[in-house]
Amino acid sequence: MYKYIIKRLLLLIPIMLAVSFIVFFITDLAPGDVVDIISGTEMSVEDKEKLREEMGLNDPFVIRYFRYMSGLVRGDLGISLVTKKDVFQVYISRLPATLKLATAGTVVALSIAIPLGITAAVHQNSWRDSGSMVLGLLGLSIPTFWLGLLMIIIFSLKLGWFPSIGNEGLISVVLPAITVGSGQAALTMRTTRSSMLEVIRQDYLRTARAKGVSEKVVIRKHALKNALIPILTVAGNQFGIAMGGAVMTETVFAWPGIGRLIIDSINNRDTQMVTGAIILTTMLSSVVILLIDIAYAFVDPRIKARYTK
Amino acid sequence: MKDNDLIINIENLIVHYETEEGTVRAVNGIDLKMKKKRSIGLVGETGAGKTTTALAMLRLIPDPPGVIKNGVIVLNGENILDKSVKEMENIRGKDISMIFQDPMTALNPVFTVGEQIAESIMLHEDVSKKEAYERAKELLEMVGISGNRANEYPHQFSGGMRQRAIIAIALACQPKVLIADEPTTALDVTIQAQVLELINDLMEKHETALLMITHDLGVVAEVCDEVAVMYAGRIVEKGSLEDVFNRTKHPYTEGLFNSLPNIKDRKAKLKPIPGLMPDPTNLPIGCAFSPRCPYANDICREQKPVPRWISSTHMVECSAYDDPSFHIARREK
Amino acid sequence: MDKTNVVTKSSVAASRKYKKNSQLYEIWRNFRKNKGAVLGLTVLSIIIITSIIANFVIDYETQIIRQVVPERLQRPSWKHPFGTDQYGRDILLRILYGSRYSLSVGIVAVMVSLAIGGVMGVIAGYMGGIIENIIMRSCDVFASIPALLLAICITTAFGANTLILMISVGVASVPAFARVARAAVMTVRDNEYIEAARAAGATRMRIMFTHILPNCMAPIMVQTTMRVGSAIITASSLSFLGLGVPPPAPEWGSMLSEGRSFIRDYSYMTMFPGLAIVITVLAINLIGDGLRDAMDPKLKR
Amino acid sequence: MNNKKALALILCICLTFVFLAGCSGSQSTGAGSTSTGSDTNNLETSSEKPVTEIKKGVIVTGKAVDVKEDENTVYQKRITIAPALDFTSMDVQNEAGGTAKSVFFLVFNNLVEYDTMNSKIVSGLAESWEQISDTLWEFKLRQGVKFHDGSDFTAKDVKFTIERGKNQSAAKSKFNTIEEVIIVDDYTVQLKLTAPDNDIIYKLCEANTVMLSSNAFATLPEEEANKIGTGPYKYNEWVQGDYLSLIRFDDYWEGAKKTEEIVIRHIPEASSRLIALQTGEIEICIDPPAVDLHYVAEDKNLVLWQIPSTNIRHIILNLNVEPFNNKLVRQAVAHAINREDLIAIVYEGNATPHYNVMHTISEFYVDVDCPEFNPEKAKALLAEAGYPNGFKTTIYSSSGTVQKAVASVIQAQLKEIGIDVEIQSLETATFNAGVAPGGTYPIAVDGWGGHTIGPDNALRSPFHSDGNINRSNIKDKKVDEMIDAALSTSNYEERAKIYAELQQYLINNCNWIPLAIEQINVGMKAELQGFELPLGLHHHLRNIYIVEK
Repeated sequence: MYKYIIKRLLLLIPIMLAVSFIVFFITDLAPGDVVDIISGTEMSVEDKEKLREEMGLNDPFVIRYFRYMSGLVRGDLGISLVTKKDVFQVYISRLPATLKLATAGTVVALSIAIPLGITAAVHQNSWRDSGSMVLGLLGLSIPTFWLGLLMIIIFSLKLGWFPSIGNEGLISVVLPAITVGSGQAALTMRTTRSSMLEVIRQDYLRTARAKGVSEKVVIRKHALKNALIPILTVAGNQFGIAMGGAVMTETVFAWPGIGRLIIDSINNRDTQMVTGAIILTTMLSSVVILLIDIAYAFVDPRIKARYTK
Repeated sequence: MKDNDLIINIENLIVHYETEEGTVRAVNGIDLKMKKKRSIGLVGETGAGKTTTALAMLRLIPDPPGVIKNGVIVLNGENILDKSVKEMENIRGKDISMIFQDPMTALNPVFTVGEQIAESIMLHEDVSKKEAYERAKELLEMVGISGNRANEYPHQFSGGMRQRAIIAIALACQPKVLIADEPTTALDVTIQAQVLELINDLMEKHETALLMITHDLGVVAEVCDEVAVMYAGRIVEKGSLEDVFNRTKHPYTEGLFNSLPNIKDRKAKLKPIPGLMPDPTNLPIGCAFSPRCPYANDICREQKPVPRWISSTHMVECSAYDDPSFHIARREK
Repeated sequence: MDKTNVVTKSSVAASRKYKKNSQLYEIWRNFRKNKGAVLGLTVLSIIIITSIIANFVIDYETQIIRQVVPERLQRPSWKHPFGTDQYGRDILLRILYGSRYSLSVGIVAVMVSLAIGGVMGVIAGYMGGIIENIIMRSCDVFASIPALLLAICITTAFGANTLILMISVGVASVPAFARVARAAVMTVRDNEYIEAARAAGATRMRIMFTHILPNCMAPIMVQTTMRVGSAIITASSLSFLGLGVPPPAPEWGSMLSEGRSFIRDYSYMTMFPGLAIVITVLAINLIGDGLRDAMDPKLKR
Repeated sequence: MNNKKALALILCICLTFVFLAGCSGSQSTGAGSTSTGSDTNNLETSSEKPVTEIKKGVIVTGKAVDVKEDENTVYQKRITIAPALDFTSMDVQNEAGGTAKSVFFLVFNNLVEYDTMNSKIVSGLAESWEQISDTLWEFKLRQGVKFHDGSDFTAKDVKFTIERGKNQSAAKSKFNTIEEVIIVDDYTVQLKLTAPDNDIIYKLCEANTVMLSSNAFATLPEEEANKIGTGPYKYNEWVQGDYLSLIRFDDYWEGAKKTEEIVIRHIPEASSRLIALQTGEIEICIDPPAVDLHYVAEDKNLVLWQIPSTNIRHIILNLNVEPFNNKLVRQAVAHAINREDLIAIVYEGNATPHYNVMHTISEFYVDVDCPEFNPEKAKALLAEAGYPNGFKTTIYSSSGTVQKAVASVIQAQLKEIGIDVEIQSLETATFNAGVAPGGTYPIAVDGWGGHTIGPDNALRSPFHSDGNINRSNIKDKKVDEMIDAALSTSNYEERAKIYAELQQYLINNCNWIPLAIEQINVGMKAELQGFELPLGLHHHLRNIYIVEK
């Protein structure tokens, strides 16, 4: 088992290097640079050039990239060009909010997707099937910020049940989680449905029924545990995506997440922060996906056998 | 001949599957009686409705599209077709239980064998989880597998061992009736014999009634006291082992025996039954076997044959016997 | 001996029935069984038809982009069934006319990702070995970059016009396509008929594109329909960030994002474009699901 | 039968949406269709809240609650403010962002400060000051002023701040006319200028010219030293992109303030910002959505300030780009613009049309005759210039909602006279890079608020040949001479005459077409006391407090 984990972690390093190169290159490719942002209207043209010189922005791309890499190899992600704060510190300060939202979002997604997916599979091709599919797909089809704004207006302004902004305590994560989760629910639901459809025909369910097990338990316990692996894979991927991708929700709910940090840094052409944040996010989501892979062994003994052999 | 050891009485059972392509008439009115410690062999080609009959006894026919149109299945005095879902759940596994054909897929791969046996016990007797697990170990010993393998997973068992585990599950709560749906077809011959012998011993010990569903006449000869031959959803011949094997009456049963290789006469040509099983969505009028029956006459092709009792135990459903002098080629032994 | 020919006649009839059931007809028959999918198809065809008709019936200059200040921000009324936006333009006409933008963005973007991702996936799946590793690892790298970031960088680098928007949205989902294509090819690659073709001396390219590609069209097709929906959503998110289709084009995503600061008093301004996106994406996804069920043999009842 | 059910299900889903969105909008008793009148405040306030114009153009709807204070009143511990732009950096002599400047005003002091309520310069760390000669100013410093690190404020801090500021990007343009800082004694300092600079006193009360602690820069790393000031509040905690917390500096030289903590919370979405004010999660909301101002106006426990901003919204015509090097074409564009419609659409009527390059708050502002809205004349001019059936061009704007809306309106209005305009709305960095002097953008939507640092900066930066933001690339010797002359003459009337002539000349040149003076809208809780007018984009929030009981 550990040999497998080490191999997967080692594989992460080349991916990190590749990601850092591509992100550094793309952010650098975009027109304008960080001096255009921080100079505002009060700096003369010569001052801007002098500032660019100081920040080494005029050096050719290759030198700047190697300067960045020399820091990266030592684990130093450098400082943000705009706020002069250490990239790693800023990332860590924004990480708890993102993890909280990603987890809550995935929980919401699963709690919508799994029941809907099961009903759709159990009543295949009936109206319940397409009905639950429609409900599930609604989440994917509704633009996030529209749903977010509606949630705020109804549940925090009109009814006052939840705070509309910020990240204090658990109740503040409810509305953003529903907004993020309903978006993710569609994909998880479709995977649940297809993997349940495959499991439903298996003989061991008939054996269970012949033992006198009630239909509900046959589906919830016997069938679901077998169908769990594809669901876990999708949930894992979506957790990774939610880490960096919940920009819309974070903007509408003023949620201090990584998504907005990345988008703001791109707008500010803060290449240090953008590259650093994306590398860390990629690492974190790969670790999460690796944990999910390991979790397979606990769900399906046949997979565990493959590791130990 | 009602006596106290009659456990199950099936009368005029009709089961249809309503699909887009048409109504599949799987079972068209069968009668069957099962008595304590007695085993009946239900024989017939695939698609004759054997499994459907078994599933009907457990009310496990998938409701869309399957429908039990008619008939009665009486289990210790009550018609189980009227039972509620809850009551059926108590019956399954306690009064009637079933073994399936392919052991490789009949066990849940993500639960240990012990857990799957214990589950059956806990469902029907309120015992603690630990106690049930101990009982499961005993059951494994009973079917010839060492108890401490209870915490292993199905993929760690061979085919034969899995079938034994399944038998252990089925007999966990000493059911009155055990239905075995082609339990040995997927196993190779040596294991097949061990499993059949195991079933026989357990039948004796627990005085359970056995319904052995198979298309293998050899298995029937070895295990069953009585035989019922099914064709296109009807029992065409029923009787004791001697009645059916030695005093075969129905042309279809004769066809079955003719398609068996004769060990003594190596050079004998096999005489398979010509044609195909009739399409269950539009069964021929008259006797369902008439298109393939060498003795079929006009009456057979127009009228449904009526069941006729040759002796107190031997029944055959074939209009050819209206003519008393009629007999089939297979001579009585 | 009429018995024997009775038997042969019924079997002949049966086989004729099956010849007609070519694979496409079989898929259609299953597809028709899925209620949602049929509904999706009807809704989508209505939308496509309206977008074609709108092209002739509505005049772009006067009715879509002309600003009429006195008619600003009017609630839905008989004169303007969907109300007017902050420039006084009729929202219903803009939605009807705008359907072409959203649909074309969705379809072209998916074609882009199909072309790049699909081909990469097939090559990776079939070639195996180092080539597969390189392609799949680079897909992992691309997948780890948030799709929106990719789209933003390409859009800002090359300027925000509709074509660039479509390409950047397409490029963002290339990794997903590559993975699906590879998985589909892997399942097909080990079948006997591929060995047979190879044994018959067919070149790698011939095998790849004549034998393998048609057989794994099913999952790729399904992935395509799914992606059209999310492509439209990504395009509307880009408009939210100010990088979408440039005004005054009535693309639903930009109408939505322009109307967002009016959401409290003039919610109809965001609601109708939002609903239009929801219904279109819903229809496309339902069709996608229907296709997947129809094509996936295991899922047939 | 199943099909009907599926259809019914989907219909009911759509209906729930209509209901959800409907009820979110139903509460609107608000503005309905706005009249195109150009009065600055067209909010029909149904509630009986008073509407007062406390200063020229500044309209306050509602009133702060009356409070009685004595020694045992309890003040609310924390006040949360949500500005439109995020706080970006603590680098006080380099950072030019609006929110950052508001924070610097809380954490630091200037030698002299601008009292926005009475619009005059008042004493800051300098108790008194006088102009000894054209190029020599003397400041008497206040005694007993402490920095946050406990060190005393003396003349050497003034010398250190100015000398360091000379090569810091934002502070440089304010200190560049100071040749030398002479320390007379610990609490007296003289500034020797390179040339007469009438605006120096304005420059010294700007956010980037606040006094730093030389002791802090000697002992701490630059990033920490930048945090040390003499102001009423100290930096407490900063989670970038989430909130910045400032806590009270107890031995502030004017006496500790009443509010213990001020939090600047970043809420990027305007609608969410306003809702947070209505739900009470924040105390002050800056720039709520223009269309939702009536929510603040009608809410009895909220107060709305509508303040004319120092920012003039305008469009730039690039003289380096065909056909805008032709003056007739530029004048045609000027005649095509209908400012009333633009304000109705972009600002819901909450802005005032503006016809001059100078801002009304400047003392040298004069009324000029600006090309009036006359499409026919515009077409005639175009024909005369050789473009009878117009031409195609592109208008660039940043991705802000106001800028994009202005671009859309200009596009439509120019279309009326035959000029086909394509819109490119880009993010800030790309826009700034493209529009910088020497850029190639034919038309650009821009805003200029340099008037707070005196009249010279107001005109030099955008119009002098080597002005910092000469984005229309004007290279006019006559204009350069006038700008330099106005700066150096010490005679007030002479200076006024030059500026008047310059304004009329620039307006005729039409390279920089003014459109409107925007409004800074601030919603706040009625309980909030001590709110003051902002100077330009940065707010004066030192004296805000709320009485709890």
